[in-house]
Amino acid sequence: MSKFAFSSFSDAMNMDGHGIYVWIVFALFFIALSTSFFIFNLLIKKYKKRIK
Amino acid sequence: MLREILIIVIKKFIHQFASPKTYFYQVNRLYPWLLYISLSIYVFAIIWGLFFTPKDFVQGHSYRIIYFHVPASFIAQSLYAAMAISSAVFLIWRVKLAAYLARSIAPVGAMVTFIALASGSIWGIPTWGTWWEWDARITSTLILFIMYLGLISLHNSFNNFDKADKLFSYLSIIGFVQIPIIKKSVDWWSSLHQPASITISDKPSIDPSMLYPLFMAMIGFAGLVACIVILSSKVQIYIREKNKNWVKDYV
Amino acid sequence: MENSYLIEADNLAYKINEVKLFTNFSFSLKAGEALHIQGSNGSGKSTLIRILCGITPPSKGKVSKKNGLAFSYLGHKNALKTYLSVRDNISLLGLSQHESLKPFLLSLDLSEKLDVIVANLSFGQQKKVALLRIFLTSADLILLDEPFVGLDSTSHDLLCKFLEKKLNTGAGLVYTSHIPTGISSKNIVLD
Amino acid sequence: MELLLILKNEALKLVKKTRAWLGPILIFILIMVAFPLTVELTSNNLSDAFYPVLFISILLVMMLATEDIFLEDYEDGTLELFFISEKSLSQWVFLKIFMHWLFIGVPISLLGAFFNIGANNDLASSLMLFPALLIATYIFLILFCFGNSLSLTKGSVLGTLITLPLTLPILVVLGKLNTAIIFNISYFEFLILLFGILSIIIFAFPAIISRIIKTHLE
Repeated sequence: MSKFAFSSFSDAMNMDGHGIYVWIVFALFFIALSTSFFIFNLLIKKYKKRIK
Repeated sequence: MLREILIIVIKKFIHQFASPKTYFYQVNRLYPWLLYISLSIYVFAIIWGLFFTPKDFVQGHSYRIIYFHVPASFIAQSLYAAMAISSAVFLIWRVKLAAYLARSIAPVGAMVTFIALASGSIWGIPTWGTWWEWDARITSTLILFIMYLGLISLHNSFNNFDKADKLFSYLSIIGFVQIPIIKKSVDWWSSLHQPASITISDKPSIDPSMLYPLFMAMIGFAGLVACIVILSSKVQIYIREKNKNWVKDYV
Repeated sequence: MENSYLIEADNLAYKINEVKLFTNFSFSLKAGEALHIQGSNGSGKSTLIRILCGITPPSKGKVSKKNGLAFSYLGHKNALKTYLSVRDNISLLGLSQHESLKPFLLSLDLSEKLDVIVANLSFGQQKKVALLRIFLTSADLILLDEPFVGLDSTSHDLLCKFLEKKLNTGAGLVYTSHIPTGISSKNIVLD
Repeated sequence: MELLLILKNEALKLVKKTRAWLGPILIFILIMVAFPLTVELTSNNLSDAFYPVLFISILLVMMLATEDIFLEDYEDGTLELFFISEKSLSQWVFLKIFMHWLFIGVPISLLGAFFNIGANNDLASSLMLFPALLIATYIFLILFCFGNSLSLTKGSVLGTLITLPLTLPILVVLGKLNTAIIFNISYFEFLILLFGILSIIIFAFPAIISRIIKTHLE
């Protein structure tokens, strides 16, 4: 793998100005995926209980 | 005469193999493995993509959104294709499981299309200066999102599942035929409409060191979405087969 | 040819969303026979008739008819255009040149209502206009869903007499009805 | 002959039910008349805004025209009757759409071309526009019939939501046609393209729609 692209951790955060967008998209994907998993597991529990 | 025999054989094979019961148990066994493997691949690819790849000459660091946006929009379209194929299988061979799968893919597809749309427009801010730009790819992703919504609302408005499945299948097959047409017409429209700005083409011509994490992200994301689809299909099976006894004694 | 069945159903079953409406329902109807399907509301009587007509495919079992069998069906809906006049509806159904149209119009006292818009007729009169299609049919199997609802006594007797005459001439009849009818027929109850 | 009988019956139904076809035409006229009023009378921007408004209003009117095209027959039982008589359903759908096009599509194309003269007052572009409108109205009619047949009893909102993605490529072609007519370049290719699209869906969609209606009947 190529070398670490940023000089310091703080630089990695703001990626000279564009970091804000990258991290928003990161948060968006993280939230979307985790809520999907959560919702479907919730639905499974709900319908499982209904069958019992 | 041979044709009838063939169809009967295929039908028997499909019904035996693709019965919801066998699918359910197979999937339960496969699910944990798939989840952990694809999660680790995806996390590894994102870390590699975000931190260990060089800065893009033109766009600076904002190009790193590509590791989110391109897999999402690619998976969104392939989910629609998967849905159309399982709808076709349902219509031709009357395999109930295919209808369950098609119906369970729809909400997941809508979610993936939405985050592809959002990441595409967020990516637009640094590159084009506006959050919404009628770029060909963003517009066709938006249309794809509308088609997903149309499919879900169509299926929800019928309480007779069999009727809902059939109508759902017809629309998803027609929609599938429409996707390349819409893509081409939007490209044709937007290419003359504004000077060819930086379009986020499917296969970005960037140097390989950025490509490897992209493929890994693609595979990881596909695995994760497959897990969500599996969960969604389990929900469908619980809804549809609730008074079958194999479901009762599983619960 | 005479003793062959007009219509035969073997272990029909129908279910909506895995809820069974009825299961292994079989019968065979010969010429000149009538079948009276009884059952509470929502027990699937109408669905059964629609299955026999071939509109709704059964979930299990199959319906076999004598090939080339012409049949006519009257469901809950009257199959009439409410915004058109009775005359237009008759021509839409292709009955305007039927030779015995006049006598039936007279006996159902519809003859002077030909230019009335169907929507302005009472429910019973609309039913009579819908039944015209059954009276004038040459089909040898008649399937009726609740034909007697809303009919006054004269039309009720007229319909019974007509159906009896049809049965004598070798036609088959399948009908559902809450009101007891004078027609002698095999009874099947859908619980 | 079989077809003529169906055609005659459909014509009778449509003639007597004026609101089914007069309504959409009046709405179209309303939009076309209202459009110049909303733009203050400097005729130069009237013409280049005219085409988009024309195409969108055709889209809207075709959506209204097909609202209860199948619903009416489905609800009063005539559809069941027709289904039993073993006549081919897709033929009936094809003829019904054709009749609606005759009663609604053709007058609207005429009016569109007529209003075009009013907007950018040159006869040539109106004559060029007329055949394109004829084809476009037919295509929109078929697409909206498809959407409405899917959501037969569930209201037209769902039908429109389903059909909109399908109509977008046609709107793109019409937009291109718009520039072709203004600059009078390669107009004929777009007309052939529209005609090609029409010739594909004119037979494919009625077959699909008839299967969808069968599903609804079950």
